[in-house]
Amino acid sequence: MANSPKSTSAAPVLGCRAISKRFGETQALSGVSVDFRAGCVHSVLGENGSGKSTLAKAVCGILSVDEGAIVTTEGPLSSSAQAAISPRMMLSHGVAIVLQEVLVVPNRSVADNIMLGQEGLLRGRLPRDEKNDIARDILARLTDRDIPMDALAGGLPLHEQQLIVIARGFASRPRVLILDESTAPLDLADRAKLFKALKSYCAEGGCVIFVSHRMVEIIELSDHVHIMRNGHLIAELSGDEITPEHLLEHLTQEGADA
Amino acid sequence: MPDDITILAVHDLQLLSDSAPISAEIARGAVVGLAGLDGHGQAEFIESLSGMRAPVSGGVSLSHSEGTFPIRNYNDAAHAGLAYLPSDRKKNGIFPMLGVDDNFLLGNVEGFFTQGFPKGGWLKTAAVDASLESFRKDLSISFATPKTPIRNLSGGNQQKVLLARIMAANPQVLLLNDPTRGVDIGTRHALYAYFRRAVDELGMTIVLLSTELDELVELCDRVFVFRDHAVFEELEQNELTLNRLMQSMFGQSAPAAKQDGKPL
Amino acid sequence: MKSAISSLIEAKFALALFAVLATLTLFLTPGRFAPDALGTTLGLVAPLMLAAIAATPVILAGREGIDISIGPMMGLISVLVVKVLILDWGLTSPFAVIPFALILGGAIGALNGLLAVVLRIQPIVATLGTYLALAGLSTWILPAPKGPVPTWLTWLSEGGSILPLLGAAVIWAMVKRSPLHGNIMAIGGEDRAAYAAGMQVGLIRTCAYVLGGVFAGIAALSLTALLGSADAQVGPNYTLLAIAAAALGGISLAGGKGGMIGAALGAIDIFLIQNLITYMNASPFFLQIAYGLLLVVAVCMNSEVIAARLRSGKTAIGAL
Amino acid sequence: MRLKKNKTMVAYLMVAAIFICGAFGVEGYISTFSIRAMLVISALLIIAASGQTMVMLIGGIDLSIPFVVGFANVAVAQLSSEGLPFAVAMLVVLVMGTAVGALNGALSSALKVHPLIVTLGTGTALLGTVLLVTKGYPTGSAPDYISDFVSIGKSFGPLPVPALVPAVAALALLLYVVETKSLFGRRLFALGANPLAAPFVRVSPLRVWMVAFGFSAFSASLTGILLLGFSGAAFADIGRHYMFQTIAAAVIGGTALSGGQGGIAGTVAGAIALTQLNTILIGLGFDQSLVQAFLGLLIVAVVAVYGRQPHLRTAI
Repeated sequence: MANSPKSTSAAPVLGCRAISKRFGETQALSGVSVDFRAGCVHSVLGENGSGKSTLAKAVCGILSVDEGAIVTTEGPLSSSAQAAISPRMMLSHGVAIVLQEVLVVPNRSVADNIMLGQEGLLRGRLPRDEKNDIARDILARLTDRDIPMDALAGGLPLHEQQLIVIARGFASRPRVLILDESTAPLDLADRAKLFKALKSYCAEGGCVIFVSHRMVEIIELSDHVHIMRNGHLIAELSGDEITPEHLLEHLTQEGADA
Repeated sequence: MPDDITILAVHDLQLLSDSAPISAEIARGAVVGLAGLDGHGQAEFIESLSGMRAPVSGGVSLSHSEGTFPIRNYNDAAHAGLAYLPSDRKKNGIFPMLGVDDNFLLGNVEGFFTQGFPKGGWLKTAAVDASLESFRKDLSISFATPKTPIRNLSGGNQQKVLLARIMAANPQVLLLNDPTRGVDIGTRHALYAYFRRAVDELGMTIVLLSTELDELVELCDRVFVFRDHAVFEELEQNELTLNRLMQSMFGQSAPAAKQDGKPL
Repeated sequence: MKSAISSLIEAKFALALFAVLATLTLFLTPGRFAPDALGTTLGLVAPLMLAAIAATPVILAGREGIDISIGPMMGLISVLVVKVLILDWGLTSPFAVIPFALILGGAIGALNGLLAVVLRIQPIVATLGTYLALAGLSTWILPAPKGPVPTWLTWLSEGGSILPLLGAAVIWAMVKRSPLHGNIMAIGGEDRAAYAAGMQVGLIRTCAYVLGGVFAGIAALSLTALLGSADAQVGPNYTLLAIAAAALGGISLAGGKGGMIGAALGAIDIFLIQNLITYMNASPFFLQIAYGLLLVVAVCMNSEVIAARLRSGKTAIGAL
Repeated sequence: MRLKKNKTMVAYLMVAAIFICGAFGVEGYISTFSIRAMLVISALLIIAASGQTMVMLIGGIDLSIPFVVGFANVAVAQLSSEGLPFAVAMLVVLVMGTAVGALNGALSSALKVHPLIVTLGTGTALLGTVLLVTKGYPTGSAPDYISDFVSIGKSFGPLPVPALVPAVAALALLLYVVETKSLFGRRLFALGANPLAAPFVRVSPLRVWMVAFGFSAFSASLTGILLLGFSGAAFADIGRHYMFQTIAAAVIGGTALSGGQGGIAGTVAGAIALTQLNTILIGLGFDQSLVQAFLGLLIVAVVAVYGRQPHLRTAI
């Protein structure tokens, strides 16, 4: 619960300027502007369908936005860059995502899954032992479980697959790590260890965007909380303001209006 | 309010070969909740009730005015008067490129298609349109025309169409697997009101699995809390609070609370 | 080595079948395996093995990927090598012919990749279109079979028949030493994960088509060597055989599962059956029946449903 | 956008446009004989392609069609030449064909193996069996009533076309009604649109797959029998072109291989368009092989315009 009021002075490492996104008749995001800062855990809280996942997918490059701009440390992406946006492009700006759905490549080893995308297209294959060592180190930060590096990922239980997928997020050494509802299958011990890892990652200057609807986790982890409803960003709380009462107040108050 | 007549009976149902058997009797007109941390067996339990999953041992039966029906598979369940709303709307619910009407009409094959051998199996378009229209009003579903592909609707409206689908057969028991996931709060309250009306006015019985604890507290007469693929605790309405539910889900039972021993 | 062994285990059905067929062949027609006939034997089976290998990378890359234009592609390359390169331009040197065939194969593969990946046409429809286009083009260019071919090329179906196979093996070994193999298997297994992890899914998939085309180029040379001429009508027959061999070799059409060794083994199995049935003097139609049934049995034996049922002993979902 | 929504309409507009091009560009194109011939050829293709369409609606594909066409062609001739009344021979062949089709559906659905491989295997085996029995030299021919039914020169009542053409029109209409207005039709589309959701509305995938593949083999068998009347003598390879033409007709008509979209109405247009194009190109003096190449490119172009798959990012 140590919500030291981390400064808003830290430089933003990622942001959105008035972004909007529409799917058919659904306005998933409307005019969302937000800055994510180095060294902080930013949580995005909201009901299901409030636009949190869409926001996460927009800033990590999976979705392109209809209006507005994504801002990286090098300034706003140009409109041509925005049209051709991809997770690969955002990774080059240091943004990695752990998706809501637990996606492992079933017939590849644990190490291959953790190091997915870390090798080049035609060159730069890592020898197996080296790959296993790197992957093992990353995973050891997240869990005390001993998951064999050569096991096929598809045969593991869901919570171990989830840990592999989170480890994959760390593998590219991102400046910003997005976790989209990524804690559901984890048990309490793994969850505690993960939170510790996230905090130490922030202490080293990383930025975490934690998308969730679990209030308890958000209160434990966050420096800033962004509350969403119906595609709008309706409130932002920082430091000591992050209490169950405040959060509930914002969630329900706006709900009555909508 | 629940009657004292049992409509749905669960006999020594085992979800895993090494998990404790579950027995329960659900009264007509009851709203029974299923809670638990993800992966503790509540999802498998509601799937077993629906006949979609074969339990390791034991079984389920439905009793009403027309007799007692063992539920061995999903077809049995539908014939006996059970209706199941699956949890993952996108994966197991909608037919994305088909119209709202097509997504709706397979819910009541007996009512929307002619029956009997020589002329059976043809669509009664007028009956479908009338029924869909009445559900559109009842549930205030918003869509342009019945032919609009369902993927163009918002999540809440898609869920309402799926609810209309299972309500169309006028079932005795509704099995709802996380019915408000991905649904905005306004729609959510409309759905709660609709569930209440289904129980109070239509005399239905509801089994509700939910990951939203407030929903269980608000709607249920009784909640089964699952741990390790068995019922860890049954909470009655008078002891149903957010805290109590949460404690129970994490495995802390409150022995004092069980003392009243009120019959169902 | 270790990965070769695990590939063999994946192709368990093809391997078991191979053991049975090889034993029968050794007893009944030992001549096939006599040292001095081995080159010719290999020359007979090499085009099918290479066609199966050519069909494999695209299937491995997933998303219902399949290249049914492999057969006509072999046909067109063969036709262009003989008609244009050798007869019209008089270039008969292996240093002209071999690069020409490989580059042409890669280019046609790239075209298929463009249609399936960039234009996002379902692979089976896209390659059906190129199947018809390539087959039509070959027949138009060369309505009747034409030869001859240089002696070094015919030698590739006799004493030197191992060389095209070795060439394919060397290319595949290079692919396996590079990250490309892992990349193809990863996008074949779960392309959404790969995409979110920043992998160039489209480019990798296109590479798989190009790779398949290069193998088809080698297959075309092997086929031209065997025929001693170019024949536009022969190529298209290889498509279905190649896909059958790959399926027999345990390569799942769902992607991400299987390897070259399985495909090659599947092709050898088909050849051995053909050989045995010919030896027994049975009707060629019997071969057709055996081959059809074998294909159905093989694909059923490789079914995940059966594997899962054998593992768990019972089904989880109550059937309707 | 509009174009995407009404692929069937586009297919019919294409038919009209091609007809106009042909009328102006090819001499004799609008002669009675030419139109009659195109109608008969289209009608035969429509029968075979109607089965392919139904299979594609549930996300399958049937590669056994050319083999089943050949099987029916040879088997019905052989059986009738051995003394079986032609009508009985026809019945036997249709039942056998349908049974093999149902087996295709059952294996693919129950074992979750790709129908491409299964249909290829069963088709090959089926044709091999009949060739083994006839030793590759089938005898027998079609009775007059079958020849009259399909022959281009015959007429049906006041219509200047053989009975085949109105019969196929009726068949297509019946299939259209089944697709849109019957329980089976709705289940077909539901299963194609989302196979994982179908069991929850009590659609049995196994049963639907068996019926659809059974129908596909039935329609292929029927085509094979009718082709005997068209060509006179039995020929095992007679169905060769139907492998790709059935798929092409369905695809041009707007039926997606991924299932849940399209239907017989589009396939009728697709088959007519294909037949017209073939006639025009040959009329313009193109070599048969170039016509084939052109049709290949056409399929790609048509699908590139309105049948593209969604980008991967939409699946996440």
